Amino acid sequence: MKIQIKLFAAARELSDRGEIEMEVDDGIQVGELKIKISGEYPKLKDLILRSAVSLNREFATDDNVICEHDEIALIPPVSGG
Amino acid sequence: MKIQIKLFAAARELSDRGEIEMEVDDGIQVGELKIKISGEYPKLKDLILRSAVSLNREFATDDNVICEHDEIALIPPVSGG
Amino acid sequence: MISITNESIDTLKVLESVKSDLAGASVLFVGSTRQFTGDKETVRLEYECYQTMAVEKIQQLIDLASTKWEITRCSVVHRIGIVGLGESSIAVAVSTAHRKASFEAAAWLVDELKIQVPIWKKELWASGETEWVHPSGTVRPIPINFDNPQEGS
Amino acid sequence: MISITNESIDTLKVLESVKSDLAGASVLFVGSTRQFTGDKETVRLEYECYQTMAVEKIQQLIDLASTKWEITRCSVVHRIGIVGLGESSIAVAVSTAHRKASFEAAAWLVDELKIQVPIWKKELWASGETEWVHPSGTVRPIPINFDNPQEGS
Repeated sequence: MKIQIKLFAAARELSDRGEIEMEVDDGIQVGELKIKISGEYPKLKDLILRSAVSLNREFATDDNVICEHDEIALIPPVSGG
Repeated sequence: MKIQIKLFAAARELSDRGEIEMEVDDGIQVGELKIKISGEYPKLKDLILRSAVSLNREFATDDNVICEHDEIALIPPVSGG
Repeated sequence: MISITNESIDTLKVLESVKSDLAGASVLFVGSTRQFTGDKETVRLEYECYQTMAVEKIQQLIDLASTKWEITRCSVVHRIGIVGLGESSIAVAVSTAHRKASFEAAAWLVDELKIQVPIWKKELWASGETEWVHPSGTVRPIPINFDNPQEGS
Repeated sequence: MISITNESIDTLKVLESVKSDLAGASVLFVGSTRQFTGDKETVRLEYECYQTMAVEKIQQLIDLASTKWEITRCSVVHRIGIVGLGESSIAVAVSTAHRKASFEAAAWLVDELKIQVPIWKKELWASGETEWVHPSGTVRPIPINFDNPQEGS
């Protein structure tokens, strides 16, 4: 299936884009996705190690399974306030 | 010596005046003054038991000696804020 | 800024009085007349103060707070006279480099002000009764031996 | 009121949004751009956010705070885009019946917001360098098992 992953802040700047698209296997888990992004976008690797992933605007754990129309984002450590 | 004592809040209302004047012995201490006021103004007695006295805008203890031109006030428990 | 005033409190002005490029955090506390205390209803409050002593005591509290926290700026304004429902009786603003200190210092100042500063509140209840609020216990003089200063953080 | 805005924050409006006759205490926290961090000088900040998730997360935090304290009203406003020196990036206001709860809830909301809400800050240093601020540690998801509610007081 084809998925889009939103990128913000340092992730957006390092990859020079606000969203990336990827072809992944059905049933892929969040942890596997992180590894896959790191492989295809080596510049993001260090940051991904410290980042969370959100599914449908809720923080996900590495064993959460991604579904086709999930809204997916990479969430670097936040620094609001 | 003759001294004036400022009264506030409930003390002012109970005695119906903002200041009282008293003739006291030289060297009178704060604790002695409280007893003397209670004697002359019985309506203030209960409140005086729970009140402080200030000398020159600073809280005094019962053994502080009152001097002739001290600014004296009876300070009921405060409730600002 | 320290002020005791008969006028309604301009809370924005109090907040802006502590602004500084050196401060990353400002906390403004506003106390206002609450309608209900348990099942008793308040119509309005009336405050009275011993003005000169109150101003000196507030300054002492700010000085003492400044030994406990690294305060950039600090303002205390207390209204006296009649204060209607929802109106503000007190505003305390503190700015500091980091937020923890501004929360702690503002809360401490309000707590101490309610113990140390000669200002008195009279309730007018909906029943028509009036009551000078005299919390239990006696007035506690300001401690002369300062606590060990805490680090502002 | 929850708002994420490109405009400068109207702090008075945030404070007034929590006014209520049921509240005796309001605490307003304002975070603003500080000039110095140690000996490093900031020229300006720039904030970016994941808008829809940020609003949902702030609402969750307010809901959670409302289980811990008896909150009368609560507002959170965060500015995004460029925020110059001394300008406000965040305003959090909480009103409660009694003051302790308003201080605690406001401090807790700011603490948690800085951990849970997808907003990011980029420093422009006087040296000309820019830096996305990524505090050590990873993003911590919001706890699903609520703590034992504390009494608002």
